[in-house]
Amino acid sequence: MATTNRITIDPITRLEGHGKIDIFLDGNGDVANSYFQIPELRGFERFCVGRPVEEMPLLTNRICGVCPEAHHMAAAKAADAAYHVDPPRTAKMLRELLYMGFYATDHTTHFYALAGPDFIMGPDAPVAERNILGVIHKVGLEIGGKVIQMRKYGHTVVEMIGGRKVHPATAIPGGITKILSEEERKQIEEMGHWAIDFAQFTLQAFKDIVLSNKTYLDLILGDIYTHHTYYMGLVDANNKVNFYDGKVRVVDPDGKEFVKYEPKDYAKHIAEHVEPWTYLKFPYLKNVGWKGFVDGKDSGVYMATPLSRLNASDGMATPRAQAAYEEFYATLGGKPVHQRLATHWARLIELLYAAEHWVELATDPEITSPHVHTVPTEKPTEGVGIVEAPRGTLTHHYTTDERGLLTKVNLIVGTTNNYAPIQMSTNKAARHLIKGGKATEGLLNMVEMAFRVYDPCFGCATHSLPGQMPLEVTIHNQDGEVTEVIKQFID
Amino acid sequence: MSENTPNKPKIGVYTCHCGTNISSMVDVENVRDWAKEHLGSEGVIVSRDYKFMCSSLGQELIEKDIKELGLERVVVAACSPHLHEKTFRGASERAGLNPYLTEMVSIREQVSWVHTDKVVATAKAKSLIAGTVERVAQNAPLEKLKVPINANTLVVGGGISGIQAALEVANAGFHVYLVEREPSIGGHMAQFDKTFPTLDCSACILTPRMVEAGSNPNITLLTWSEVVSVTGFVGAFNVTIKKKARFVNEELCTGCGICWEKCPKSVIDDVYEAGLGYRKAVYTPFAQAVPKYPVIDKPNCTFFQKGTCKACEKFCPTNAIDFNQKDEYLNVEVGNVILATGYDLFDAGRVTNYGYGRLPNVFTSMEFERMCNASGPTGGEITLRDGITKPQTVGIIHCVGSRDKNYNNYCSTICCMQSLKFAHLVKERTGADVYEFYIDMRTAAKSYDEFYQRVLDEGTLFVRGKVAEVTDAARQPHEKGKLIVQVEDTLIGKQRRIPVDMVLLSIGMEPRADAKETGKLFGISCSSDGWFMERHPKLDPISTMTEGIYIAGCATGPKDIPGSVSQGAAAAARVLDKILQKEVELEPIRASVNENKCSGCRICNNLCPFSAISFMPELGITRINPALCQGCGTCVAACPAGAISGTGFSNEQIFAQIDGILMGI
Amino acid sequence: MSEQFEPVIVGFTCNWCSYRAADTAGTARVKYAPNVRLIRLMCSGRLDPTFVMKALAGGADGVLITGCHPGDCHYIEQNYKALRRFLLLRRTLAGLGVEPGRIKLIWASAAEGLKLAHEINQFVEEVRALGPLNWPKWNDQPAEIDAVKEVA
Amino acid sequence: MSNKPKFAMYWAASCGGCEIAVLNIHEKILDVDANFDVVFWPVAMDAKYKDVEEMEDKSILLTLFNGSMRNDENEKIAHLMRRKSQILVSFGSCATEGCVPGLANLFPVNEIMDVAFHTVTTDNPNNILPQTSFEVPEGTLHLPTMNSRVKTLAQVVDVDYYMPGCPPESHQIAAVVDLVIQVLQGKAQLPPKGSVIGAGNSTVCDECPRARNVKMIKAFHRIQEVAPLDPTLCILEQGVPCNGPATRSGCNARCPRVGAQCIGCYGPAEGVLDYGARLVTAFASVVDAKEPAEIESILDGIPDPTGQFYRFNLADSLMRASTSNWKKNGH
Repeated sequence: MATTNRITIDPITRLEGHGKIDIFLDGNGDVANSYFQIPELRGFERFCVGRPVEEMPLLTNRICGVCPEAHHMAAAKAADAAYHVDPPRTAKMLRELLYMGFYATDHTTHFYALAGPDFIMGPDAPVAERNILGVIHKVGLEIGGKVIQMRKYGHTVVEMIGGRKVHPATAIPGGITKILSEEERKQIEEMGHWAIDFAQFTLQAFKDIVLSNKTYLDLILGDIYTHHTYYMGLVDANNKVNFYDGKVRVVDPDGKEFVKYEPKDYAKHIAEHVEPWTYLKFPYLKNVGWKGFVDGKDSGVYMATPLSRLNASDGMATPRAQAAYEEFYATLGGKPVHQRLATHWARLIELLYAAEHWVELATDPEITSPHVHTVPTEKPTEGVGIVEAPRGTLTHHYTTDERGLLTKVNLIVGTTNNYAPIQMSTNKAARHLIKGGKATEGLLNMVEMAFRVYDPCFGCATHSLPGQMPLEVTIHNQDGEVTEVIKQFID
Repeated sequence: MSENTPNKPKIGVYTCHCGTNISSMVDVENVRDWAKEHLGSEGVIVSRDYKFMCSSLGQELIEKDIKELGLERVVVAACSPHLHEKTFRGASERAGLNPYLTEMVSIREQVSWVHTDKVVATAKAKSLIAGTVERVAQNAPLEKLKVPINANTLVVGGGISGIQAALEVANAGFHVYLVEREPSIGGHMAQFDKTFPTLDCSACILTPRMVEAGSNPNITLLTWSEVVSVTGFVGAFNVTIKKKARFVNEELCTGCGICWEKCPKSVIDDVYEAGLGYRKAVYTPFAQAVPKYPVIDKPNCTFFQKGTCKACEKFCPTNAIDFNQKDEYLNVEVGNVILATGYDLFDAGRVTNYGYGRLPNVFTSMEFERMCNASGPTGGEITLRDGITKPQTVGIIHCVGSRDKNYNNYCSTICCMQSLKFAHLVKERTGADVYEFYIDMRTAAKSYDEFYQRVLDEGTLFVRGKVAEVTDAARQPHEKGKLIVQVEDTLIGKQRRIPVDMVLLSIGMEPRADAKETGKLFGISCSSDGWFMERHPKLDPISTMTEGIYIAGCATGPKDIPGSVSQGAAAAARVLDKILQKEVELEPIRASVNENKCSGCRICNNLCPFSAISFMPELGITRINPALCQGCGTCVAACPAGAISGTGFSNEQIFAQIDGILMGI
Repeated sequence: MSEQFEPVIVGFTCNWCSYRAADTAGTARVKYAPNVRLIRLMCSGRLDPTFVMKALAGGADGVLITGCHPGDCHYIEQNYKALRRFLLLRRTLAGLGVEPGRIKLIWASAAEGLKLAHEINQFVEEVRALGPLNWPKWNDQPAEIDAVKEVA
Repeated sequence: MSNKPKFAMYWAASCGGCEIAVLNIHEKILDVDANFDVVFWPVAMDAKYKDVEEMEDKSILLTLFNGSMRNDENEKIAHLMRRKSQILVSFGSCATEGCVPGLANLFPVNEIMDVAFHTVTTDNPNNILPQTSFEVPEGTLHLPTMNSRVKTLAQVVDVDYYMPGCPPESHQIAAVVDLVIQVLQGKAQLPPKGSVIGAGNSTVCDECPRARNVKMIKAFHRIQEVAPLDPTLCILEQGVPCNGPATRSGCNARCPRVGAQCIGCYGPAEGVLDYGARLVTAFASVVDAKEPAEIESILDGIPDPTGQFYRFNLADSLMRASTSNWKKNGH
């Protein structure tokens, strides 16, 4: 192996401009530093100014086609707040029901199509097999069918309530435009029961395949994938995980509550750091401060993922999910869990919660009530809306003139929260794995796994692109000739 | 001849010098060469100029090129299309090219006549031509629409002009509805005593025509009536006429006159007698009225006001009086309309310094006409207000309300002759001295000036100057009890005070107070002075911009009797021409819906004032009735789906024209 | 004269009133500014906002729209429809940075040649005061085809 | 590699919704797999840019290209895919008309940057902005350059077909997939170049079940002022500006069916030159007033006409961008 002074882990999508990593090596070919760049910006904060606030649920949908539902909800809540209007209970439930359908779909997709392969096929399996088809072959077509079914069901709920599978259209200031019919409700309830079974089955599969496998367990608990940071998540009145509503709770690396704030106060607690080499900002805890890309109590870096949501809460609001929650911490040695790979497990617990809550909402007697909107009576001013996107706490903050036209917009989107941790994880994995300028496919996959736990959605983050990010490692010798090219996936 | 550019139609550009009208301000040769060079790529294969394109030689030039060069489009840069579009489209048609593939560019009215810098004007002409060249390439061949003509005609206004028009049409064997607002036809002419310059008795020459009109089987006479609504279009107008209640049954009434003899209520006659005389509450305006049936003047009728009387009813030998009569609404279908709605007289009271209404012995021309009339209030005696005293001196003031920027800028054309007529009558009947106060004498018509000479010879005194004031404030003894006319005699350059016993104000003509409303009703417009507007002031003075609507008489501007009569006849000739063609050709400028693209959104449904647009519920689309569509294009511009297209002014044509006009920029 | 800015203005006139007003002005030899190039429509109601945008995007500094006086429309009331469109169009263009003063709607009857000339002179001065619009000619595809080679 | 015709799907500046919409054709995906050799599809498979570059020109039969042209790299790929593809489809609203991010053309690009990096939560005392080329201690880092304005795909390369929608509805995608497969099997003909596929040629009202009458509006309302709307009656008639009348059909009027106004994501109808102009004229046509003052006060009910009419279409409109965008960008 030739020694090199620079490795560019470069998405094939480089020319799409969807994120790339530069790893710089020192003289010994050890990692000197690494940079994760986000090369695009679409400027919603600017061009939404002047638009009517009620359009934000529709406009900000277009930030991300992977999680438009999250933006739709955050925007609607921010607009409610701007108008000082409290939607009727039914409206809130319909929004949340739509959101559960979305969560179930999104988490399923991630686990089976994106993360699953690593565990089900194994980190060393050839790239060709490490994909959804490989998974289906291994666990059986019947399950592959279930996975597709789950995605279909989730989207059906989104479409029924939101009007469209992608970019829903019904949430407005003061409520929602859709009134649910009894037939629709029945159908949604049935699909919900199926979803619960599916979620439980998936958790079981995870235990059977992953937790029972010593290698994987060691991997999960290994230091490479461990960071001691703050954790953020939305919690309800009982500090249980909530995706749609509640207060933002942050726990410190020891698991103690650091702060719990109302959405409207977010700016007192969150600030964003700027680096000139990327189009994306690095959020951090204002009251701890920015100390760079480092771990620990003194660094304002925090994480906002399924794992952080579990860490930041006291449990799940539904029985089956609560049981899984307890098992989770029992197995991994108590709260908080710092091992990033455990995020996959946490995600499945959230999947179960989403399915359970789905049924709870679908069976609420008021869900089909025609009272789905409260007409705002006050002049609009300013409002903040926060929901949990699958990839992190999503904050929309609007200021309007008296006609409700936006004068200021601030967005802190899911993945952005995790930009610093992602940068740190890459760096750490690289430092561990790349020595003497040696990079192999296997080790590269290990680096890749460091990313994947965050399920980084650069559609949101960069307002650029979501989904998978194929990687390519080019290894140059000192004369700059390419000696080896390794291509792989990162999502 | 440059070669034709592929996939562009072969276009010929013809630029007119119009003598020097265009060429003096537009470098025509330069334009010609430029068109050949710079528009060759746009399809122009020939560009010519000619002294008078509209001349037969000019037209032949085009026809020749169409035939020999196979031109597919023609652009003529000359005067306004409103003048010669027909001419040049006709020429194309003769040469076998669809007329609608020929367009005009107005480089005379819009360029040479209104600009002062030849370079700039030439540049503008080029840009307009470029626009039309691009546009014409997008023109599609069109066929004129033909609609049958209803042979019935509506004539509005029963003055001499309307009567003439009605008779001409009726005598040709076609039916006419003659609508008059007053109880009788006759109009102003019926009020006059004599007519200038012949001094015929006005009534004597008018009455026969009135009777003729009243008795002609082809004329339905609708007096005491008004048009209230008009829909449809040339060939097929639908007109609603309000027949005001006469309270006299026309079937039974013999016009014997007993009712007005017996009627106890006298009313000052402001209309026919110009306020000098009286009539009864049941009346015919004058003895020779046509029709002979009286009307009951409801506001002044004792029965209607107090609930008792009914004298007329009691004495009527034929029980023709019917107090329960109601207004009737008639619906008639006509193919053409002639508007001869006449004029109003200027209100002399507005010129306060002439003292009309304040100084008793100041009279208006119409008052004087009635005074002279044997059947008038004074039985033809010319007297002061007291009705006895004969005037020794009479002053006649011209241009009252006319040629005066405080009132009307225009000349009423008849006042000079009318004043001369008055001078003659005064001399003839009283021997009084007569002064004519004039600004200019305008006696420009057949044997008018001779009459002027005659009045001069009769010894009438002419003072050239605009009268400043008429007053009874005497300064010298000889002015006592007189009206003093204060005037600057511009011929001797002196201020003069001329004491007279009687002053006659020669008041001018004004458009009818409701001319604008009438115009709206029939869809025609009025000039800034308020007279109905001609299609062309010189070449088409009796047509309007609205097909099938013609105008005649003083409704189009001040005129004397011969003028009004000829216009009535001319309008009738136009109508007859239309009727005899049996069908009328309409410009094929119409909108149509592409039913595959129409979504039935119904945005356009409220846009058509001609109700050409209708929604087809079963099909969920909208359709346009081409017979009703007038081609305004409002729906074309409104359709959010771009499903409506309009011939003649299509998007493609206008887009191309915009591109062409801005080509150089 | 030569150094001052000469705005290019496209005018849309109705066939019955304002176009004939231009004829009237011509026949009366009324002199007015040469900056306006008229396009004849049958009625101001035919005015499609697209025409105005095309003119402005195509290099015009201003657009004049003329119709019959309210209530005087040859087609009874279509000029009101033109008025509504004009008002909404002006708001929309303002959002794109086009000063409201660059598009003007005026009423001129066939008889008002003088008025039309006066209005044209006034509008030319107003647009002159606003200065050139110079909307960019968006060099789409064709101009960028070379880029292909560069990429290749 | 098999000798099946090659298929590619690519995203430029987009949100990923188009990819999700394609995945949502579910089982139809298998037809694609059965009939095509999927050579390039970043979201679904390991995409090898170099392989694409090494392909023969025109060797890809069909490329669905979504996303707008926000920076120089987007354009480079657009040119590459054009070269390599026989049929290039402008897929979705971003590629076809700029979509919502096209509203960025209302502002100068540097302002977009300034605002994004000076929000209330941004800690940026030294005014740091991203640099296209930046020296870090270890070396130089590069970022792509943003275009001065958002462009559509067709403004950058020659496009064969257009498929509108944000995102295109899955049933329409499935229909197009079917069509192409039928063409491959010689059972169908391709539509003429430049056609819009996967959509209707009328407007949304055509597919909208709501009852419509002659429209006369005395006041426009914003949806939150009047919701919930009468579910049986035309939304515009209820005073809420609905873009349906001017927006191309094909989505089956999904939004109106759930009580929301159409926001216009399918763009203009067949043959329309400027989408916004159609809405200006449509909305003005239903205003029931004659006095300028009254008309103006009714129009006040549409607080953001420019945004309302060009929400998805600005980058493809006649004007393309606002003066503040292009003047600052040195035109």
